[in-house]
Amino acid sequence: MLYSEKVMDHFMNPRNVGKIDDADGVGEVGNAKCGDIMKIYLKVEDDIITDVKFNTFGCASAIATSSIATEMIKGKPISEALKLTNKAVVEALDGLPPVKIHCSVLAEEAVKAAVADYYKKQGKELDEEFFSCSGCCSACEHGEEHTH
Amino acid sequence: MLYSEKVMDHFMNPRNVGKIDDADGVGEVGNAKCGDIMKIYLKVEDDIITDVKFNTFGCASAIATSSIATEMIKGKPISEALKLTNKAVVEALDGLPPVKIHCSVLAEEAVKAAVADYYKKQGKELDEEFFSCSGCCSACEHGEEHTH
Amino acid sequence: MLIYADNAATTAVSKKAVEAMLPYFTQQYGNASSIHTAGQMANKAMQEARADISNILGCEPKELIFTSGGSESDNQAIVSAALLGAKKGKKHIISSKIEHHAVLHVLDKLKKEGYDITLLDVSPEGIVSAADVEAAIREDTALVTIMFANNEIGTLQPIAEIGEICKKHGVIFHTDAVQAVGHVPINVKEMNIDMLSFSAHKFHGPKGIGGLYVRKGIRLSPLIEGGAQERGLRAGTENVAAIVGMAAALKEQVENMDKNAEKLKKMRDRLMDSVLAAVPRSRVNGDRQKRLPGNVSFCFEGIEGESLLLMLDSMGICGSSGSACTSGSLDPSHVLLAIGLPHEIAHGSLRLTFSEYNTEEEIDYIINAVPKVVSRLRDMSPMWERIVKEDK
Amino acid sequence: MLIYADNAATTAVSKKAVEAMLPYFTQQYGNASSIHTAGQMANKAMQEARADISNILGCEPKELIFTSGGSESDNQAIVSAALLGAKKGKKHIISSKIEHHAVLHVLDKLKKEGYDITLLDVSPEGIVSAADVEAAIREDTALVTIMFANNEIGTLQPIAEIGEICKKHGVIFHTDAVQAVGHVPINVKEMNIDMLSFSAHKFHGPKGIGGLYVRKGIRLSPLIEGGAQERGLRAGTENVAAIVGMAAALKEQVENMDKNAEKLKKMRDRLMDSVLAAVPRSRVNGDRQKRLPGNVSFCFEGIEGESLLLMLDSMGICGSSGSACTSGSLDPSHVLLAIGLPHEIAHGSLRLTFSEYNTEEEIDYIINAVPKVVSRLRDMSPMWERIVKEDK
Ligand SMILES: Cc1ncc(COP(=O)(O)O)c(C=O)c1O
Ligand SMILES: Cc1ncc(COP(=O)(O)O)c(C=O)c1O
Repeated sequence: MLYSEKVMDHFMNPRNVGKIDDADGVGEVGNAKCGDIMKIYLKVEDDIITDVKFNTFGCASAIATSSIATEMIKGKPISEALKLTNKAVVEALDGLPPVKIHCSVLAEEAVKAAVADYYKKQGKELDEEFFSCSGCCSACEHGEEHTH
Repeated sequence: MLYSEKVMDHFMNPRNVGKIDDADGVGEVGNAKCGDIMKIYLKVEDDIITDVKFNTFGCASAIATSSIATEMIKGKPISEALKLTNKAVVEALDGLPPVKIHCSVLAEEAVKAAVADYYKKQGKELDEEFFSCSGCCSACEHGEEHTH
Repeated sequence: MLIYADNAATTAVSKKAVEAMLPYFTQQYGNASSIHTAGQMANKAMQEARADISNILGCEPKELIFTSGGSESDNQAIVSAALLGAKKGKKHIISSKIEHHAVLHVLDKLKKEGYDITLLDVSPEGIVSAADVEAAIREDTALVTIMFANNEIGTLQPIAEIGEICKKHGVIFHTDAVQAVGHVPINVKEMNIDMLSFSAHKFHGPKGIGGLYVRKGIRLSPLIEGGAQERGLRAGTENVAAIVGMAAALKEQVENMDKNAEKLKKMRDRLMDSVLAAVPRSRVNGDRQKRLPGNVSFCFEGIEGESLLLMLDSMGICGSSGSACTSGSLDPSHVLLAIGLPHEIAHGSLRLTFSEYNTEEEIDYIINAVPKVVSRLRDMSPMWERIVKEDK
Repeated sequence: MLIYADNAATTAVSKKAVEAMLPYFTQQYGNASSIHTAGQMANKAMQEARADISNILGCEPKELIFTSGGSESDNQAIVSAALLGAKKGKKHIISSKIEHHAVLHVLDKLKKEGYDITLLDVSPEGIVSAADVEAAIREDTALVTIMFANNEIGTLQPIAEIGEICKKHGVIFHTDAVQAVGHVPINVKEMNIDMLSFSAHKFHGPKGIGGLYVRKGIRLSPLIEGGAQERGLRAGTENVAAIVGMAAALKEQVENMDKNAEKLKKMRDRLMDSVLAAVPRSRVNGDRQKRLPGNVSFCFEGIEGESLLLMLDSMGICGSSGSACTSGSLDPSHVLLAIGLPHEIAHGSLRLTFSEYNTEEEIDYIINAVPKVVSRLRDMSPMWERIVKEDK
């Protein structure tokens, strides 16, 4: 099969779909031209992510990676969310087809973008290295680096 | 089917197979290298071919053309035998596959060679044009001309 | 419930075709090039199939060779014409932006080898203009290759017109008719087609077999060298069972062409109308009239095709997004871009293609399912959110 | 009575292979590149077949692509290696005089394109010498291509030895194993084979399907361009039914290989001995031991092969003379000439090739028929007359 059962489960029954109107941080990465946009909403209390929601335009693996990424950071301290790697996302989904790896990169970056937004709103500084490019497909200039 | 019924009949039940020990004319054309040799024996009385036999080494159509050629000249005047064309042989057999046309040329030439031998034995002159090359396959120098 | 609505990708083999093939596996399995009875029986069956198919296409049996399918036929036709052209110093080829990859990739390769390739634009309805073809023809044009019917959006091209133009200018005309043969009337002589490629599995024949018609007088170059099969133009032991199956399928298909087309057009038009009515910001791709009877192609804004497909699949509907052959690629279909759709809309495409095996009940089910799935995906799409906002 | 003794030309499809194929015509007919359930079911079946076959050959599934048969595989392997060589300025290819036309004709073409081709002689027993291969290797050698087993005289070549030599010299080694796969043990890794071609219809699989093993690290060039099937190395909708049938046939064949070989060798040797004893001036072509279990090849002086074949056919025996693929040609087999036979003897060849479907009773019948037919033809052969005269 093209996708693992885990991917199909998170695609067909995505966790944490939705919006948070009074979110403490919102991150959006990707673009319509590339065929995937991920938007992540965070609610943070005492540096703990108490709630997280996502909205995604994209393929099944874009939706599944968004879903699992939100699960992986929910209830976790912000510092841990920042350590979320695309590799961890792929592993949690029991793998992704090679052409779909970029979705996991996107998920990682969506989380980071949301955290960055939170930091910004809080007036905090953040390590530059975490936030490079939005990671996309070959249509973006930086795309290639992210699609492994 | 590769061969017409007529060809198969003359191949499986060749007419006039054999030799004539006291033949009035014997003609042999073709060569072993090319994969076909035809040998025709004539018995002639008052310029009429009273008997004819053949021996052939070659493919089914070589045997069939020999067989039908002997039938076509048996009981005929020598002058008519000389007019036997490979086209007539092909027609009498309801056609031959293109790669096998050369067999009919061979049959025509075998008849002519036998007649030539008869003329020679009789001390008669014969028109040169009837007796050019033995007609064979591409392995012979003159082959190509005869395989149409 | 499993609804197969991906007949442009491939079709089920018809019962008649399977039955026609069966004896050639275990009984009449001789090599069609062998001179013994077993071989000649196979040969006879193959020659009958060749006669049947050439009869349907309107050509001579000698003008038809069998290949392993549409891709091979396209490759051999185009490479042969290119080689013929090069001999006369003609290295210009005209094609269109909506061809199948089996054409476009060969043209890419020829481009690298120094050929000059003109890829014509198409109208927003997905149709090549015959006038454009004529305007593009040059002194050094070796070949015009324009598909008969597009595999994604189903549009029918003005093949007879293009054929006439090519004839007038003395340019070889090849058409990739893989989607058309068995589905719409074709006569190569009347349409002035010089070369035509087709593939059995698109008309209820088996996969792995196809053909290439080549007008007498045009010299093909073999793509596969070896034995003297197909008069030296295509080596390889003849695939007799598949050839016989292909002929049986095509005969059946052509006998029922009008009846099937009528049925399919009704289903097609109802599906298009119903979905367009039920789903806002949806569109049909390709001309509504000049299209294959069984082809429906939508774009839905704000969602992406693969997730749409997989959700429909979970409801028992097998469709496709773009063409099956481009799966594995992240780019949206080159065909949808060629008809002028922006990337973001081209991503949201859905192709549903039907055969006479489909039923009106299946259409009902699809008409019900598609709007639901589109809604569900739009509900979680930040792009849809934006579109809605901008609308207000 | 119909005795099929032309299994080197093609074989009957086994019952198991037919049964394995059937569901893929009318039920699991999806396009293996489609992402919906129907497609993925077909894809899974194809991947299982790939795993089974690569397991049997001793390679990774990724090292195996499916093609339309032996000819296509040979063409693609050789052209690919030639292109790879050319990139490094290596344009020398080593092969043998007894290869199949699917190899020789590609080499002819490459020769015209400026490649330097060395065709090695073979021994009178029809075997290539590994030492000759090594001696022929040069700095600029791009490829060695030597067949595993000869299709006419059945001789087995020293493939493992040649593989080792090629490995030592860093030269790509391709083997046309069309006659060998399923009949003799093969392991591409142990034998240091870089590329291997095979064709299903030679081992009771269907016609029109085959494969090409290519060692990881060697870059194939597509022969057929188009869709991304077979990782972009071979375009065209995957022939799932045939692929599944091929795997089923090969598994069955390999499971019974030892048993079949034993049975066939017994039949083969008895037939050879009996005919040699009964027919004066007859000979067996090719090494008596190092040959395919099912291959018998005779030459009978003074007669010609086609008439021999057709007379045997009229008695219900299907055999061949030379190879099936050269039918239509008037030249005697290049293989028989290569083992040193003069033309006149090479013309009188008879190839009888068996599979485990043949019976000892059939061998009895053939042993009885062949001498009769030979006598009948010799009786009317002026060449035989001469031979007999010269003998006296
Ligand atoms: C040794 C050899 N190579 C290649 C081929 C070609 O295989 P196919 O006819 O399946 O293309 C054959 C059989 O015809 C063969 O015997
Ligand atoms: C228009 C068109 N051309 C060519 C092909 C290639 O045909 P095949 O997959 O049979 O090689 C296809 C289908 O895949 C097609 O739709």
